[in-house]
Amino acid sequence: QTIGVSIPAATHGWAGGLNFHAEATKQRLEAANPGLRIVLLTANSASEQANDLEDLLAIHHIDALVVLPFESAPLTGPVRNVKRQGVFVTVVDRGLSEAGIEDVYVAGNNAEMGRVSAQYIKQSLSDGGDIVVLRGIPTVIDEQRFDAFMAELEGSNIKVLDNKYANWNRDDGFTVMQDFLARFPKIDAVWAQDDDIAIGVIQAVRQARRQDELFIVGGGGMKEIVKRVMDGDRLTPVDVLYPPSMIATAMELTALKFLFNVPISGRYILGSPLITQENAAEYYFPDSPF
Amino acid sequence: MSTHRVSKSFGHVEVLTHIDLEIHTGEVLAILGENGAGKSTLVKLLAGYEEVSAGELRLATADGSTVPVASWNIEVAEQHGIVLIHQEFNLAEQLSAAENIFLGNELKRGLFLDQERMLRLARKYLLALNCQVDPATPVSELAVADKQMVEIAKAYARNSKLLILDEPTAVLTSKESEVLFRLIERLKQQAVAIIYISHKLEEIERIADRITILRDGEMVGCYPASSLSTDDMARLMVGRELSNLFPNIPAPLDEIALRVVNASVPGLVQAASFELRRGEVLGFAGLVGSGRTALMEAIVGLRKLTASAQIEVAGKAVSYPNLAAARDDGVAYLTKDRKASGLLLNLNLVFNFSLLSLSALFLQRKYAGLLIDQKKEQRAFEQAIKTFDIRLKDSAITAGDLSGGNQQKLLLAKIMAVAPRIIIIDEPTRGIDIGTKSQIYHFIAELAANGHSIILISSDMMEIIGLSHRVAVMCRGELTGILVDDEIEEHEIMRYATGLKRQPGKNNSEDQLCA
Amino acid sequence: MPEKFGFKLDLKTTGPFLALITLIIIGMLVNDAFLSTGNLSNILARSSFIGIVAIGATFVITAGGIDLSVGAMAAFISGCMIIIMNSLIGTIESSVAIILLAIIASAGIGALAGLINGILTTKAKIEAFIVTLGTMGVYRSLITYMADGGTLSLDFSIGDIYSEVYYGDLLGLPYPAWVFLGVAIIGYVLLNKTVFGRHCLAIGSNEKVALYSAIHVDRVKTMTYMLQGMCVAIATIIYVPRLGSASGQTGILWELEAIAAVIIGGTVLRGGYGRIWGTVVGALILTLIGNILNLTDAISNYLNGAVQGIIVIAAVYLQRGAWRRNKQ
Amino acid sequence: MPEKFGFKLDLKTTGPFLALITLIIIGMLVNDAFLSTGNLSNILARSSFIGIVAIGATFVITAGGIDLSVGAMAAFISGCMIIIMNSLIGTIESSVAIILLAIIASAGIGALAGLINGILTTKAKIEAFIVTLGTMGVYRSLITYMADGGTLSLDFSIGDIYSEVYYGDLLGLPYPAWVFLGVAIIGYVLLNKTVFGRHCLAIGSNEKVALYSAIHVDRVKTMTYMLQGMCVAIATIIYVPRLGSASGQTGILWELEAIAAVIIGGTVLRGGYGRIWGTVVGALILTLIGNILNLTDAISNYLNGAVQGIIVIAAVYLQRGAWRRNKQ
Ligand SMILES: Nc1ncnc2c1ncn2[C@@H]1O[C@H](COP(=O)(O)OP(=O)(O)OP(=O)(O)O)[C@@H](O)[C@H]1O
Ligand SMILES: Nc1ncnc2c1ncn2[C@@H]1O[C@H](COP(=O)(O)OP(=O)(O)OP(=O)(O)O)[C@@H](O)[C@H]1O
Ligand SMILES: [Mg+2]
Ligand SMILES: [Mg+2]
Repeated sequence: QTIGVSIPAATHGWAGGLNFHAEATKQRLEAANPGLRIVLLTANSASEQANDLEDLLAIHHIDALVVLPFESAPLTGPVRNVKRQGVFVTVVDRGLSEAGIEDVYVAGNNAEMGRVSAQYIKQSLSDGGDIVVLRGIPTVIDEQRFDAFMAELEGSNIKVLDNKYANWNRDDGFTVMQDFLARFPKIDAVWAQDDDIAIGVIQAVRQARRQDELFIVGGGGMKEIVKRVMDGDRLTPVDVLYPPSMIATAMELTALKFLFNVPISGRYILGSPLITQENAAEYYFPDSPF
Repeated sequence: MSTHRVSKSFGHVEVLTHIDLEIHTGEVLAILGENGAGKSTLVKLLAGYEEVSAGELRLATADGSTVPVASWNIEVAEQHGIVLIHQEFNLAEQLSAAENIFLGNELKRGLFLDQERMLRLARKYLLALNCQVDPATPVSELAVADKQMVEIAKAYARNSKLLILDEPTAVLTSKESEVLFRLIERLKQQAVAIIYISHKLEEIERIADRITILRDGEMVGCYPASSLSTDDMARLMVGRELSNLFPNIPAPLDEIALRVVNASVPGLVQAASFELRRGEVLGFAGLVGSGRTALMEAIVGLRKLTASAQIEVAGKAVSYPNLAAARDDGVAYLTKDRKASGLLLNLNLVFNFSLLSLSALFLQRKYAGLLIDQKKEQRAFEQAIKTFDIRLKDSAITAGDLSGGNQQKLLLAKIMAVAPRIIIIDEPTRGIDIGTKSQIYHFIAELAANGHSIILISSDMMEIIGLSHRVAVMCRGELTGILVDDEIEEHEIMRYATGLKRQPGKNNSEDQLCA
Repeated sequence: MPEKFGFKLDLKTTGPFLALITLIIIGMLVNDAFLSTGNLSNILARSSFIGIVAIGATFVITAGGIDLSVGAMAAFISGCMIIIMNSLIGTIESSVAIILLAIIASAGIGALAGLINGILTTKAKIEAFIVTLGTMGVYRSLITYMADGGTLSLDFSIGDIYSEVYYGDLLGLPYPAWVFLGVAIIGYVLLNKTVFGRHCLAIGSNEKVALYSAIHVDRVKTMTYMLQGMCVAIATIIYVPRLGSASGQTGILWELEAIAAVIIGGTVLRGGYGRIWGTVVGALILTLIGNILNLTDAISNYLNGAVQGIIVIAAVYLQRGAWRRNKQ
Repeated sequence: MPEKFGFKLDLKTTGPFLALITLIIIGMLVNDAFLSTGNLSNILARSSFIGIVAIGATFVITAGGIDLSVGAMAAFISGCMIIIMNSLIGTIESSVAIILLAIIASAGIGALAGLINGILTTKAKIEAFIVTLGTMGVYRSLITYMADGGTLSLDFSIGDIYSEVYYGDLLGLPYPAWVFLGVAIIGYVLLNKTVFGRHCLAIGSNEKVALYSAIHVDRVKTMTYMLQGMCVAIATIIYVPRLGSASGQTGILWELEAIAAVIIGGTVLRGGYGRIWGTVVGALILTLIGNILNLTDAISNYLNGAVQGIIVIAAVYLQRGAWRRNKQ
């Protein structure tokens, strides 16, 4: 039995976590099940991932596919092609733009992530306040998070001063935040959306010595940030989970289906819980790279 | 230094066979030979630019005997004081004259460059050569002749023991050459050995102590200079008697082929006016930088003319926006700088040959319709090889590997391939051997006789005098006079060229025509 | 002696092929499935994008220019095509007609984009590197803007029909491979058999000589950029049916891949020497490397890039025959 | 005549400054905060990375080469430094000593990486574009591998001390700006006042001439790559204390930015003409554009890239004075 796993390459922190969990799960599953072969391929772009899917079919003759699409729309067709060859398909995180292709869907909830972040900010700044938003890379994921975040804030007296792309990248987070700090004398909170960005934001805020006037909400569940939450850092009181370990869940589910013929199908949506000082220990994995 | 049975091959073509040569201190050894005889290749071997294929190089030791040198390359040669002035320019265009003069040999003060001293010395070296250029000027902005002077200065600055000059005077006027000869005299007295290559036989006669003659890669012999007349030299080189150098050209027709009125190029040429008849050879004389090239380039659309200029070709007013327009109208221009603007040195000969004619409208059916008919192109090229006597041992080489004179012939063939009615040739015989020169002169005569019109720019006074019906002279951007009949004589031309004399009415518009 | 000379010449043109064959042998050794028709036709279809773009780049580079905007341009043209097709759905009945219209529009946009690059380089006299770096930013932004930060998707009703262009085949060869072949043949004829190609070579070799040879230097250079634009358009035309969408991430780094394919193929980056068949082989080599890495999971995914880098260097080393030259 | 000539020369060197001043005026108009000392010192500190890398690139490009590996090399060296520092924590008492050791190692690795690029280009005679594209892949992969796909983080105990190097200032100017200035001065002297610089220019201008002038062409070229490597190392030394981390994302696209800075500054991509102060200004211009875009929300986020692209083209157009030349 061969399971093909196709995911984006480790080009930023969260994807690095994804790769780590995928590789670890592959080792674990293969060790435990001698008959099972898992081929793990990583791609740097949507079209490279489409190539990988073709190769998994043509060369590795996979029986099942676990795919975390680089982008939803462009990979819909290629995944459909795989499905048409009778392969069992598990889609992770980013839903395809056409319903009914996948057998199993395991995903975080981007909209919920935005919503939970907004709720926390609303609640913390009950008297209203000014916030800035640092976004990811212009993609659907970012759109979903951002739109839900803005929708949730609607009607509140929280004002979004500006939003800029920080490309899920520490350096850009740092630079954009430096400029926000130079531009806005009063910022009450920052939604960094992603923990890599948050790391950059923290440094910029500390450089400007304004750590006492604002707080930062990141996202993902990177160990550094979770640790800070756990330690009760005022600057990062919470984090919002978006676990890269969802790939492990998906691979395990798919393996179960094959090894024990457990009837598995449907949608497994992982929530995006708020990580607070109280529950942080549950989400802290010091050995993970993310 | 000496060579012993030295041979050189490129691929399977042997271009030098068993050459024995001896060079002594304080003498000038001239090397003579037709284009492609292997002169440049031989001196490149001596200077370590190329590796010897067979035979050996020997160096003189203190006790007067010679020892073979095992590994010979540019650096070793340089250490032994051997300096070559390459036939083709050997300067970095973006660097200044001074920077080029000291390139690879920079003067330092501590860790840093001593720029002031280098500038000062460079100016001194250049002045010693009577060259007025500012040593801080980038070489790319210098005129061809000045570039050559910079090269000579570069060699001079190196305190060489053996100085090799490969056709140094090809781009120089007689006056500038004279400066060089005086320099050579001085070096001789300082016990510097000199190898001198030139196609100008009078020069050889004047400065050489011994003459080695090469023919087709082989030694013809080595003679004391006093034993050979220029005619002997020519005969030994070419292997046959030469007929008269300058052919007779029939008188031009009355029909005016080209009329230029008030042509000015900002900063370079002021209000030049002249006309050219069918079947006429109009010489253009002047000192280096007198603006002849600028004027012609402007006429054919390579430079901008001022609005006041009027040009008529065959009675029709024209104004060429670019060279292609001029070419399609039957006006062609042969550049004097074959390396910078004449040939694509890294491409093959056929491509170079057909480059200008390929897209000419009236030639399209010949070999360049929708697709290039490469067979016809090849045939046209082979025809041109014969017509222009381009000597090559291997037609697969690139233009850059052609000998200097053969490059010039290829350039001429390239221009002639468009069959122009009016041909402007700028320094056409630069670096051409005496035999071929005569061929080219006959060729020009034939063109004129067939009703073509020719403008001949040349720094070779004999050439101008020998070929032209009339001679226009320019001085510092002004056309100072158009000489006819008996006026065409060296001293008279020089008087106009230096501005000592000018014809009345010249350079103040219309009334000057047909003086 | 004579043999050596002949051999050296040979190596210049056969070099890329040698590297290609070496890679194919490696592929065969690593996995039997490599030679399956399915895999081979995948490779051919895949390499066609970069290959077609690289054929355009061969002209630009041969004429002494460079174009960094091709990847962003591909994304932008994809976006335009999708918007055009989606918006025509109501108005025109036939899907095929809509697709044809979009294809024509695509070629036009490509030519126009190339024209802009060309004019900025030749008339405004700005370095090609800067011009195309700038237009790269512009096209990337425009597609992001058009997609509202997300992805533009082709309507399924058309997508299903259009996808035949990528997935269909003729005589066992996928359509994209046919298109690639066609573009390569046209490119070959254009570069080697026409006046235009000659002029590209001349300009890349020495612009001043070209000027003195009555060549319309600016016009020819602009035309190479237009040709590049149209090649990008053709690549887009077969790219859109594959993934049916366009976003700010489409075609990322195609510029580097295309230039790499051109240089691997033996064309000289400084201009004056171009080889279309070399470029085709270069594109195949690049695609093959990706494919071979997918044949095995012996190498950590993290190191894919390293292996890729080393193979590219090795391939060029092999084909340049530097080791031979150094020995003599 | 003489005046015209003088003016042309002037424009060539003052051009980049004109563009810079224009941008500064735009910045002032866009937002008052632009001129705050905080913002200005941010800009200076930020531009120092690209600036220092670009100074190295000025040498490589002046000598006719190109180096695409600098961004990946920066990431790799950052990673090495962090690993070295983290692993020394137990063994050496003083944090300052550890940091100094890492700095020395960084310079060594940079020089070595440059040496490899240089040798592959000069000895193996592989095009610089291919060599450095290859090593770019290699270094990117290595850092990803070293970080296990994630991020390497500097231990806090050292990070807190080291961070002074980025965040500290002297006479009101942040340290990175001082380093930038220092590297620029050294670079200027090296390029304009030493034999080495002269030889770089000569090689870029005409390699054959340089060879015939008995210049050690291969050695000088290799040294430009080593210099580039060391500049990358210096940039890394002030980069690491900023965020105390390194990942596969570090230094992405620095190569294009560095080359752009060099060309904006007036250095010619084909080699033979280099201007260190131009490069400094080029780096400042690039940083300024990003900063100005962050200071306003007048422009849709999606279009940032477009504005950036247009400004870069306009800046070069302005400084080349093409409009003047065209007029005459
Ligand atoms: N690199 C090369 N490869 C192949 N052939 C070459 C190469 N260099 C020179 N040749 C050939 O060697 C022959 C001798 O050339 P060389 O330049 O020595 O002639 P020359 O005597 O200097 O002629 P000229 O008077 O025209 O300068 C020519 O046929 C030339 O084409
Ligand atoms: N692009 C340029 N920049 C600066 N000076 C130039 C440029 N082009 C030409 N010149 C100068 O203009 C003057 C006229 O040049 P031109 O080549 O027309 O003289 P010429 O009389 O034809 O020279 P020759 O006698 O060598 O054929 C020369 O001093 C030359 O150095
Ligand atoms: Mg892959
Ligand atoms: Mg010669």
